[in-house]
Amino acid sequence: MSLALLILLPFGSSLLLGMLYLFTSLRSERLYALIGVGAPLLISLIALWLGYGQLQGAESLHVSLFTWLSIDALRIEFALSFDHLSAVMMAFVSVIGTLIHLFAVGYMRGDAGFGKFFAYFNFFMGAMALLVLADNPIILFIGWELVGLASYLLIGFYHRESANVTAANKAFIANRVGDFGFIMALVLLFGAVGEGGFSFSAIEAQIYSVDHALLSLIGVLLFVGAMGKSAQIPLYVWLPDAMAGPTPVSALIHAATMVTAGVYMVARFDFLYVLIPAVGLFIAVIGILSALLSALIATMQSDIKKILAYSTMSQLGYMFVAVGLGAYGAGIFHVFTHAFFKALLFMGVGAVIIALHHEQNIFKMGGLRRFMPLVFYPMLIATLALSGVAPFAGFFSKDAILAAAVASEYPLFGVLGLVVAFLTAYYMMRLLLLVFVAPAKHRHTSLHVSPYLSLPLLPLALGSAVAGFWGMGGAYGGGDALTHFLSLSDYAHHLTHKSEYLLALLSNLIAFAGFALAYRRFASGAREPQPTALFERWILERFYVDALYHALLVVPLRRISLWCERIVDDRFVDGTLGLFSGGYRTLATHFSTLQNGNVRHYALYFLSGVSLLSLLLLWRL
Amino acid sequence: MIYELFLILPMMLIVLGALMLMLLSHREAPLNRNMLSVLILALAFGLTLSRLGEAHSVFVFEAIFGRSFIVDSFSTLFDLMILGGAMLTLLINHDYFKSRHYFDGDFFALVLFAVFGMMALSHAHELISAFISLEIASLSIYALVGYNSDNPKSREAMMKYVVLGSLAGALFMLGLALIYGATGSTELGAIAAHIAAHPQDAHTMLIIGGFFVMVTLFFKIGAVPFHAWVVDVYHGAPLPVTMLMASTFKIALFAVILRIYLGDFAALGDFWSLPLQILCVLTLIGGSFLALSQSNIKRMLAGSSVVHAGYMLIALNAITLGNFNASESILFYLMSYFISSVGAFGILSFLAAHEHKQLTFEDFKGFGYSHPYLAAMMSIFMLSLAGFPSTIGFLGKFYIFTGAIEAGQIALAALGIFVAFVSIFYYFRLIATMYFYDTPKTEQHFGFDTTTVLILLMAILSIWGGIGTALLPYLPTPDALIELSRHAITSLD
Amino acid sequence: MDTVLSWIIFMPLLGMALGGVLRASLNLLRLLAFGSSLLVLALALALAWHFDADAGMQFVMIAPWIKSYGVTYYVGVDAFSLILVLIIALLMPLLYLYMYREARHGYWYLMMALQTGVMGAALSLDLMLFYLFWETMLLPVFIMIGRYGSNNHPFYAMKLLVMTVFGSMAMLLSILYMGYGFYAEHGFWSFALSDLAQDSHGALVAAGFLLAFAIKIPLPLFHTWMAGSYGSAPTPAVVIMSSVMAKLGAYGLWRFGFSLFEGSLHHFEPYLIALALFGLLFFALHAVMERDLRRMFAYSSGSHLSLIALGIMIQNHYGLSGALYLIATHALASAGIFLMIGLIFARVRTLEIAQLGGIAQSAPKFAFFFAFFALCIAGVPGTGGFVAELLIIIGAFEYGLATGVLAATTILAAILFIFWMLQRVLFGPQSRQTEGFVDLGAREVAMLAPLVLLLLLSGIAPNLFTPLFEPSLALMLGGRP
Amino acid sequence: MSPLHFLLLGTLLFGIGLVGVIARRNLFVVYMSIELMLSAVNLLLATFSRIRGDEGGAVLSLLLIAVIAAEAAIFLAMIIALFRAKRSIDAHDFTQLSQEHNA
Repeated sequence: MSLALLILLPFGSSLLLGMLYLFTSLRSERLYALIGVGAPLLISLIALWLGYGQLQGAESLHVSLFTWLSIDALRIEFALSFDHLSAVMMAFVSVIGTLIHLFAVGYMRGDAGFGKFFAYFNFFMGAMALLVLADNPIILFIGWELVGLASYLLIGFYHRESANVTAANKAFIANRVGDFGFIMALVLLFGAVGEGGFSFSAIEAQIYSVDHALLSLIGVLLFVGAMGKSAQIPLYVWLPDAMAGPTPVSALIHAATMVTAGVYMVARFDFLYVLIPAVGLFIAVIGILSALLSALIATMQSDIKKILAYSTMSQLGYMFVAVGLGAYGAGIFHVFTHAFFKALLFMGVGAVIIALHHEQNIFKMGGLRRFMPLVFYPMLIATLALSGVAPFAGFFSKDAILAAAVASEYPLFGVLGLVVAFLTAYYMMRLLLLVFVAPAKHRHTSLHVSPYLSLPLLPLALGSAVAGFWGMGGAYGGGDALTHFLSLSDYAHHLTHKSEYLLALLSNLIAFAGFALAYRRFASGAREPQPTALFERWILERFYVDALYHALLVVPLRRISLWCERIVDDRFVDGTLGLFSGGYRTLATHFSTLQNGNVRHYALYFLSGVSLLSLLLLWRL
Repeated sequence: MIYELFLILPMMLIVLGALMLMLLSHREAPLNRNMLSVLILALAFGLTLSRLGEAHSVFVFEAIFGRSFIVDSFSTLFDLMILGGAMLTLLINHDYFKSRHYFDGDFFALVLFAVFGMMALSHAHELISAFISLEIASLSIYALVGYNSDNPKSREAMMKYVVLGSLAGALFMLGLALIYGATGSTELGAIAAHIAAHPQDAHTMLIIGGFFVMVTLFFKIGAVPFHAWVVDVYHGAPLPVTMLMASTFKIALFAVILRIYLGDFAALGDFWSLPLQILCVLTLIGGSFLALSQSNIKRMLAGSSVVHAGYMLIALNAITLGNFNASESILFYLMSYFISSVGAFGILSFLAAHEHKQLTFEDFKGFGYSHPYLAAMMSIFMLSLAGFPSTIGFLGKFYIFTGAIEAGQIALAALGIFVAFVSIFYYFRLIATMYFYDTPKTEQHFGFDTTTVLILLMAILSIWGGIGTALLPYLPTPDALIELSRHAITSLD
Repeated sequence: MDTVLSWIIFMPLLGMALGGVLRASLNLLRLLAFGSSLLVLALALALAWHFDADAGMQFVMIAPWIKSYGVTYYVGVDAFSLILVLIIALLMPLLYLYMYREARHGYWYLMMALQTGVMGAALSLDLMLFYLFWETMLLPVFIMIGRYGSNNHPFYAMKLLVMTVFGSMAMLLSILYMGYGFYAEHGFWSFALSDLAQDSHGALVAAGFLLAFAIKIPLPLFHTWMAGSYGSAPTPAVVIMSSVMAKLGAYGLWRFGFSLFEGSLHHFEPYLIALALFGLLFFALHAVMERDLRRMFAYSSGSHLSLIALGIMIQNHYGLSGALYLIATHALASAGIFLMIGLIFARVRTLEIAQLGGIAQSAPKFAFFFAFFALCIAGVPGTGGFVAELLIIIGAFEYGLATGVLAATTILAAILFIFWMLQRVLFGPQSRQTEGFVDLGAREVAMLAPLVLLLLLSGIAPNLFTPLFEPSLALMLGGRP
Repeated sequence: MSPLHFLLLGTLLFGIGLVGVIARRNLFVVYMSIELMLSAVNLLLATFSRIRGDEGGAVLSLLLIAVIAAEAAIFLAMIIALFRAKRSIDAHDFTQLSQEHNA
């Protein structure tokens, strides 16, 4: 029942908020905030309590609420399960979610859509909970799509600006393209094993009977879904644009939780991917390429949120490298730590944006450290964590991934991973320096930061600092506690302790190299980059991928659409019909001109008819 | 003797009535001649009605006339239809007669003579008597068509009808002569006997003669390519006359056609079917061509009457191929066509009486709003003529097509259905015109008078004939009509 | 009890006749319309309550009509027709609610006549009776488009009429031919479905029926009447056309395709499936650049109807149940969206998408409902549309891999245009026309809320509804090889 | 002079009449052509009667003459009426009812 509450509470409060907003004239922010923050607070308490139970070794929970659908062999229970994986996910989603809700109270203050925002936000929490708790792929897919819907609604929250809505559309469409693959994978999977039940455990039990080629296809298609949701090549284009939404949205959905759903899903299907390492390799390749690409782009961006967005995408790439190479524990570990520091970064950035009245260009900022230390120091911690500086949270998780990569048959992943780490350190420090350290461009007189905005940063800063210890590898005296707790079917190789130390040293050095480079270039301020080199321009223009998509997909689509109307409908179908009806009418007109009023002609028709017919008769005789 | 006299009493009544009206024609008597003629027709109708349902087949005054006149249940049914049709035609034009000055006693006398001719036609059991009856009817109608001699259109219509009609009459006589030459008799029974007695013969002369006779009859019903007069004459004739021609006269013509086909030429069916099929195709398509391209409602209805003749030719063709059931479908179709066309013409006449319109499609714009009730009824008649289900016209077509399929004529049935589809264009054009356009005119009051009540009756009959079911006890269903027809047909065997 | 179906069919006609005889005032007319439709709704709900999902035809009533040709008044209900009956019964009161302020008497009369027509077509089991209703239901729509429509409406009314009548004429020929075939075989006439289903019928006969249904549904290449008539018809007519009449086409495909042409349908199967798959994307592509909102959703309907046709034609359990489910949910969703489009038109007098925009700013309730229906059409989970699409995709994959992949594009089809449309209609800056767009009133919310609730319920707990038809499907599919 | 010759003559006359109806514009001549056809038929009837040795045919022709007379009356009356109105009995002058004037 408590599991059901995890879903019912946020959905219920979302419904309540929505009804209040739509059908009453009640606009008390306090009421909306109370309901809106209360629900996630409650579920995080429940989740933590349940998660604690799991830590203590309780049986994983399964509850079937009702039969969702039962057609022939397709029997889908509306069932939830709370095992170790969902416990980890649920715990950090709900806790970080609650903090961001709290943050949003400050961020959204005074907005006319305050109530609507929390309705959407709670809706997202419900959908995310559904995704995480789902006991079978269909219910998971429902949650999966609903988080996408929530994301769409929230990106387009400021819908007065058409560009925001375009971004929202882009997000939903890219997600839907991924879902196209996802649902095909599910249906194929159902076709293969569905007869014997379709819950995850039932699938796992039968998975060995599935043909390998089909299994690979399913694996790839599932990953296509993850590409959309987790912004990997080639479906990543929506994520930077998604920053059009309010910053809490970016923090919660497009950094900490929803975008990691792809990783979660792959981990959820670990029993499947274990059987098809080739597909895993494909995932890892996509992951590392995405990481590299986005890290490169991030180094040239000037929009503060977009830098973080590309950074998110880059980190997601890491995670996919991990799960692709079979280090599921490491992947989820990074999901877990990343949630803390990335949420923190976004919230900090949100506070900055609010303070600067919605200025988002880092080159127009500067010197904010003095004004908002409560924002700066947490962000510094988060930056260090993200850059993988020991002993912050990111170090351990990233190190686990790099170790798995180096130990794999393809150490190139490790090398590229280090390159990405360097770029990460560089662009993060660049951001931090330009915003907080570099000389201010304007004179700020008073920059007020509401406690709603700054206080939630502190627990997250703490998390960014220490969350890594939970999953600390054996080399550092930890016991891979998280990985063991998750007990996923890891098959990644392990490094010796010695090489692991070497790797850690190397990665820290690289991070500091990145910091140093950034410091040299940006510590004393810089102007917006004017790209000179071809490569730089490419990076700045994000490799022209958006333009390419527009030219290859959108334009032909519109052409075809017009073509359907003008050629197929008007010329072909109606043209053919018109030919017949017009022909008939023309014949009719010609026939009627015989009706010229002259009686002698009439007699002629008469008699020619008679003679022709009598000739026919005579011939027949 | 007395019994036989009783049998022909209705016809005698009509003739006497006609003569009486002629005598009264030049009196300035304050006499409603229309009602008088209706009364006479009603009397005859009543007398005939009393015989409905009893099976009989009597050659009247065989000693004098030979076997040239027969009174049987077939002719009784047709008499009823003709009398009823004429009666309704006169009644429904009540307003129209009052609105035009030229309808004097002679007009009604001529109508009665025409009716007499038609009745005689349905009784004719001999080609000469058939011809004479036909001429009586035709000559009266010639005169009626040109009755309004002040109207150039009316005169011209008469001219065309007379010239072409006489030409057709000459062909009939030629055919008659040839048949006489071949068989030595013109009595239908004797001809049939002759065919039966000489099964090996080619019967060339007989077939050619019969063909000429049929051509004349097809001319009168307006089959393509003998149709050219139809549109012009229907257009030029005064409305009541058009109605008479389109409905009642056609009924009488089919009486004699059926009698000839079912009795006489049945044995020669093989020869008939091919020319008949050609005629059928030509008539259906040509008729739809004609109807499609008209902008005057009267001409459109005239064109479409050609199509309706085509439908009945489908059934006739089925008969020649041995499906004698199809004759019932012709009877039913005649009734259904009669009901809906009289209704439609009735509305035209009502309008002509009250508004002196040209009666083009343009004139009907917004009719649905100036005359909502009449427009609704007009729509019903159009639907019925188009053969839309839930109207009597649909059942008529249903029987015809089923009969054709039964006779193996699927192609003809398909063509018929196709032409019915084409007819959507011109019938629904009128409905569309009535309802889809606004009119500056305000809604006219719908009052009950003879004309409107009869139009309403026709509308109700159209619907009842289409959907009247056995669910409503005590009401006869369309089945009753078909039973009646079947009963009548049996007397021909 | 056996007359209940007749009451359901003829109640509105009775109301109409009463109104005509009494020369009803507007208020009385409204009362008659609401009264008859609510009675029908009550009867339909009672029918559903007493419906036995495990039995076949129920509440059958047979009465002779044209004895000489064995034509009967023969009605009955099974799971499939029950769904249609419920949809019609539910939609009519909502439509009356929509046209509550309608002052033109003819409108009310036509709607009542229309209800009888569609209901009759959904329930008749005699082919001639079916044909009768099938044709007559067209008439009120024809007049409504021609009379109360907009945008070149007389032309489109005629086009609709001509194209659909062409199809039904082909069907008539087939019916007559089958009737005669039965007569030749058994020596007596009958047009009852159950009788005719005993014989096997050739492909040409089936073609007549298929043509009629393909035009009515419409499948691509038979569709050119659709956008125009939807675009120019008044809203209630559009709702009936898309939610009921088009579904009746699919119903016909099922009802007659499977019973009469079991042997010959396979000749057409690949073509129909190809056509349906083509239509799925073709109509969606069509909608992308459509400038008129109503025409856009006409194409959207077309896309979904192709999916329904696909579900029916693949003839397996999932496909059929998905098609049934989609029929119901799409009927509700498209009714909702077309009603709302009607509301837009009533408020701003234009449906040109370029002239709309920013509605969400001043009308949040409107935006919510509109977006909800649009998302439902896009098949977002949580709404019934998703369940149906999922089932059809499963069925299509069971039929064949390629079919499955193409069917799954339905996930993509709707998003091609729906989100861009939402952007241009609801969001962005307000246009001159939409400035001060009035939000939904209580009556309008009452009209849309039942649709929303049902759609949500059908998405969240589809198992509440599927047991209604699931057993009879199993029965039907169990009976075939 | 065998009866066959009379048959041929009758047919010929009928044919001449037919051609006359189509070829001549003057309505009076048209009328005369039709009369010619009718008379030809009468001749045929009489001949057939002779061939078959049966008076029936001759009687028939008498009956037909009566019909022809009635037709003549209406035809002539019509011609007079037409001439009075238009001072012409040319068939080509009467084409008001036609597709072109369709209104």
